[in-house]
Amino acid sequence: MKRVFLMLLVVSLIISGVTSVYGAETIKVGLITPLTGPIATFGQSVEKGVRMAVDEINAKGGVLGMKIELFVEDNQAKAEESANIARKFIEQNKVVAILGPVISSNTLAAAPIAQQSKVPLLSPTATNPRVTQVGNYIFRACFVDDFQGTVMARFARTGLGKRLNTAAILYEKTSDYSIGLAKYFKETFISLGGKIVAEESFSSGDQDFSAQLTKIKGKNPDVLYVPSYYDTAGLIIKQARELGINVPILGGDGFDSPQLAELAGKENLKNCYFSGHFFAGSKSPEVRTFVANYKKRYNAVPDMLAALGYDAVYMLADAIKRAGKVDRDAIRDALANTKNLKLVTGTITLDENRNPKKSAVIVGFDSNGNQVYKTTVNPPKK
Amino acid sequence: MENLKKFRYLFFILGVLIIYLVDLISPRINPYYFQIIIFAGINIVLAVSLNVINGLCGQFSLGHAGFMAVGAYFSSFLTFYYHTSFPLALIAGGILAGLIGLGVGIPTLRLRGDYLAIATLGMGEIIRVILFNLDIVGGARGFPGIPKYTNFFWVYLVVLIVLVSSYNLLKSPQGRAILSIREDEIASEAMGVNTTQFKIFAFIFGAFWAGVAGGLWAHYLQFLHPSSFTFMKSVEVLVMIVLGGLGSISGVTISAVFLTILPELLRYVKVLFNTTVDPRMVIYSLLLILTMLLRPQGLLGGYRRKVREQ
Amino acid sequence: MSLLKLEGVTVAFGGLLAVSNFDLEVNDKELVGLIGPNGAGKTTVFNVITGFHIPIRGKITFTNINITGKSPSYIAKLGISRTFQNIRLFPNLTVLENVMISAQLHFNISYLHTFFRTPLFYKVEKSIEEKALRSLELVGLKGVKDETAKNLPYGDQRKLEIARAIATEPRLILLDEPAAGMNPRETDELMKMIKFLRDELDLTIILIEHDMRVVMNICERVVVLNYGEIIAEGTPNEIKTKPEVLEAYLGSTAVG
Amino acid sequence: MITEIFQQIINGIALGSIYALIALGYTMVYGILRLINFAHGDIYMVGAYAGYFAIASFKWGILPSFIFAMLICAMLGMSIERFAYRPLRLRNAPRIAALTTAIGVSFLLENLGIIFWTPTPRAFPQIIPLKIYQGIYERFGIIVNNRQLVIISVSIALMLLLQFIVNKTKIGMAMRAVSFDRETAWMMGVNIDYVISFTFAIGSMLAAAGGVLVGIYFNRIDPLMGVMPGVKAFVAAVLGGIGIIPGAMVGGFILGIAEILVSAFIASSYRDAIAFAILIIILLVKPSGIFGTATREKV
Repeated sequence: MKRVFLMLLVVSLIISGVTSVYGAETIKVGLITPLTGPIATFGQSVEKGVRMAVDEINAKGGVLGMKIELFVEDNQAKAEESANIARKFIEQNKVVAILGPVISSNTLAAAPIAQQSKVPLLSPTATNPRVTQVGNYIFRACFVDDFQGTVMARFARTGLGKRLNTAAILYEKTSDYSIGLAKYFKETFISLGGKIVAEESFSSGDQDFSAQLTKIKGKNPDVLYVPSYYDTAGLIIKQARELGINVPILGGDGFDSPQLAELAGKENLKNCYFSGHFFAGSKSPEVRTFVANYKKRYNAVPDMLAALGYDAVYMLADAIKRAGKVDRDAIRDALANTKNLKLVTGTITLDENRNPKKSAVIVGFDSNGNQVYKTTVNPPKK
Repeated sequence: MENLKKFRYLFFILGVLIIYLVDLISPRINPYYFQIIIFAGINIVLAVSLNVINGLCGQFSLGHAGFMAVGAYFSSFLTFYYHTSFPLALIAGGILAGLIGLGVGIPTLRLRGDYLAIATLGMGEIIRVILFNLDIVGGARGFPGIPKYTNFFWVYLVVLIVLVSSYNLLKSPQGRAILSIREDEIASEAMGVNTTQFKIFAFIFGAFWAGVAGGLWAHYLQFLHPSSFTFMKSVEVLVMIVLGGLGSISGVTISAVFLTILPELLRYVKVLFNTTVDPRMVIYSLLLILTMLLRPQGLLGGYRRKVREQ
Repeated sequence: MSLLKLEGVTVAFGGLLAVSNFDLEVNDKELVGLIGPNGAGKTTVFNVITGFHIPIRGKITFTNINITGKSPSYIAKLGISRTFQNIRLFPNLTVLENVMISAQLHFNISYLHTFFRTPLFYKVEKSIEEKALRSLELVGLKGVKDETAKNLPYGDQRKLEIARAIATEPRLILLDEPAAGMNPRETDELMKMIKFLRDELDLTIILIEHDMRVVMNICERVVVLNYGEIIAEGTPNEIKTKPEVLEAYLGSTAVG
Repeated sequence: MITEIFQQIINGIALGSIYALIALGYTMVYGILRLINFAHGDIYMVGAYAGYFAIASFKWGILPSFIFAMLICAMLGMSIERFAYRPLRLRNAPRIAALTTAIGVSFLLENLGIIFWTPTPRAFPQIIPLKIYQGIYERFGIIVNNRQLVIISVSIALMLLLQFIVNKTKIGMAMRAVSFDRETAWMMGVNIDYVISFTFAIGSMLAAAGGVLVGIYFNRIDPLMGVMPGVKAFVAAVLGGIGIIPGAMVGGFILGIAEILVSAFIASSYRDAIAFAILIIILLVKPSGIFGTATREKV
């Protein structure tokens, strides 16, 4: 056994030696993402977006004349793995910045390490407000929970023609994202004079929502808010419609995937709306080239996780360009000063808390389940 | 041998001293390696404690993650809200985990092996569902901002204590009683061993140290989330003791260290084969099956007490 | 004086009476044989005495203490020890450890002493070991004390079970087919040993045995069981002549 | 309120019949081998994928797809038994070893699923068009759809078929003999390996049927879909009395209804805890389950 162990050690030393020689003139970036485990599907989407962006940038000659060298590690959605990978990236691979982890509960385990080591960490998708509160080296590319929750509550009250007075919420008790969106939706909806008549929850991996939906149906709400990712939201929408809940169903950017229509059934998406970062059918050149290239490369329509992963790379590349050198502190400063950067998921400006201010689009569906642009909501000007 | 016995306390103090000295130079260790060393220590505590339940006593617990969660959350709760001193919080977390072990153990230990496994699995899941609903420790949003108290000294002090106490337990009347339950519960009863009492003791002992390990883990990561304590986590510890050789304390210790390092080494496998697919979990599960089929006494455990052969 | 007394003991498994209305009185230092065809309920009697089965009716007293429905470990502590028909050793432990487990029955040492390895701990360990070694010496297994139990030859495993049973310092010992699988020479040794246990260690012994040579040679009284009921009782010579005993045995062989 | 309770009970029966479908296979394997086949839930997942490929890629009809999925899983189940469990059984390995192997097989199937089929959930083709029968029961305000009726009736039919096989056929008799006492069965000339292999085949076919039905019912399959239903189906099997075929059915229904009622009338966030709470209570009060008779360990 000892011999095997030694052999592995030697092999690993050789490999790490090789990579460090090879990596002399590249910009090293690490991506922490769950490629296996319970949320592998989200992690793989992010990875696809990131890889595509890196390849695009490198094909155009890289940044500051250097190519981006991407390290990808699977954290299996585990906290301790996220911490281990962050350390490995910083100490072994000597990355200048870390992308990821994908979900907030992983990001909160990796962020303190990045902060202590003064390495910029940019999460494409962690929405919990506390993530960027860890320190000034921690950034994100997505909305914070409160913005989306608020936007949809406003939309429910005023955006659907008539004023909707009563709302029901069905959220995922085990998801940080879902709880956050539900919380801010509820607060705003009440402050706008509406009433929450039912608040139900479910756990990750559940497939049957009949109990919660039957209960909600009994309360006769005017609108149902389902802040969840498409994989479950699809099932919920389908089961709600089958139980005869025909009121509008609203959701967050987690709805944004071509899978939603397949899982929910096209006809059931009538009267569903979500707040998203971008509208895939938009005429903006960034969106159009992104969607076209993604389709060409992966033979699939991108979801919002892929788009956010893609944008996070461009945010970082932009910061490195402005910093003018590959230096962690300089990149951090440049990243903090990101302003009016036009990307796929909107025009990004980071606020003083390193959270992006960008506009949200509200998207509906036509009778074939295709996305239809509804309106754009700009971030509140403070 | 007789001479060594006289110096047993001296050896312990020497061990503590060495740990203290290593702790002093720990800032010079590469932080990545250092972190692996810390996790290895915590895994030793987890594996050695589960080994007392599964390996020595022959009961099949799949609830180790649950006990770990209780210790992690309770000790963090104490240090975060009440600024309790770290060792005290660790012990408190361990005691609460032990109490829950007692509460679960008394009724369920009457059950036979596989029923016990599924009952403890259920208990772990119930603990997790409760944690998801406990807002004071963050619920599903997680528990951030836990002070960073865990260092080399505390981790390896606990490792030392858990190893010494397991060895002392093994070679003692109580340890033999526990082993006899694994070997043949009915014969054990007939020889006057109060099997229920010793099973519960083994269960509490295991739960206590799992709780302490949870506390160390929490105060290292500074962040807790209920999803860290799934059934998967229990299985990870199970793999450690199976690979190390059920019942062999030294084997289990080596395999805990080995299995902490292995995933890090396997990261390079991906580079070698240039795949984007992460094969680690497949390798892991194959390792588990093949060990059971080819070397049921464990890959690393080369000692006398091995798997019971019926 | 009666040491053990069973009055109207009845054991049922899912409606089937394994032992019904069983009365037995065993006096101090007696050597009683319990015989009967397969499935007659002999082992069930042992199991009900040692607490592994709880009778649905009846009462068991040992040294004037009611032990009906008490746990096996409690009964063992009171002074009843046993061996098993299908050997139940602690297979992966050493011969010495096997016996030490029962030898430690009457020693009490707290976990504190164990964990801190106090001088008292070593003293107690030493006494346990010495006691275990004495039991091993009695059955002649002292030489193989460091062998793993499962590696012993069959006859030695039977002996080890006896050594383990006497190490609890019982007053009553129940031997369940101790001669099964032994060759005639081993059986002779065994009979000598059983006699020795009774005469020198003052043990009371109940014996289940199919080997009639053993029963007839050493038992003072024989109880014959069939279908859970006593069909005959008496000295070995009395039993031999009773027709119902013969019938029970012949009947059972006819069925197979 | 009454309407809601009725509707919830119907929801519970529909959910329960899914658990029952998986539990039938579980209970059979456990009844004969005394092994918690942790991989059973993952065989169910493979069955769902086999059905998916048959319908979506090969464009087969519903019946051929069903048979295809069942055959694939029967082979899978038999090979798992042959290569992972049988060597342990022949060596008389302790239960802990068999259980650990079962866990290993379960993880292997899940992770191979993630690698080969990607973790992205797939929408199952809607091969049975949805019909909602609102009109008939509208007076009570209850809604039932044809898929619920299909899943309930199929699970009952399979249970009856299984009962028939076990009680009326020769192989069924051999299965019962092996379950009762493996050694005696062997001495009486029963080919143990064959019977166990057959049991795995039947159990896995049931799992495959469950997988395809659930695919149609929920319209979503993914590589980890078997984890939770697998564990819960085991709870259902224990609840009804492990090894007892009608027991698995009833256990499934009770569990389904209990879960639904808890999330409807107590707190939906404690829904997952209820299955395990029921399990622990049953194990304490009557470990042999509702229909089981107490067994004792041989001394």
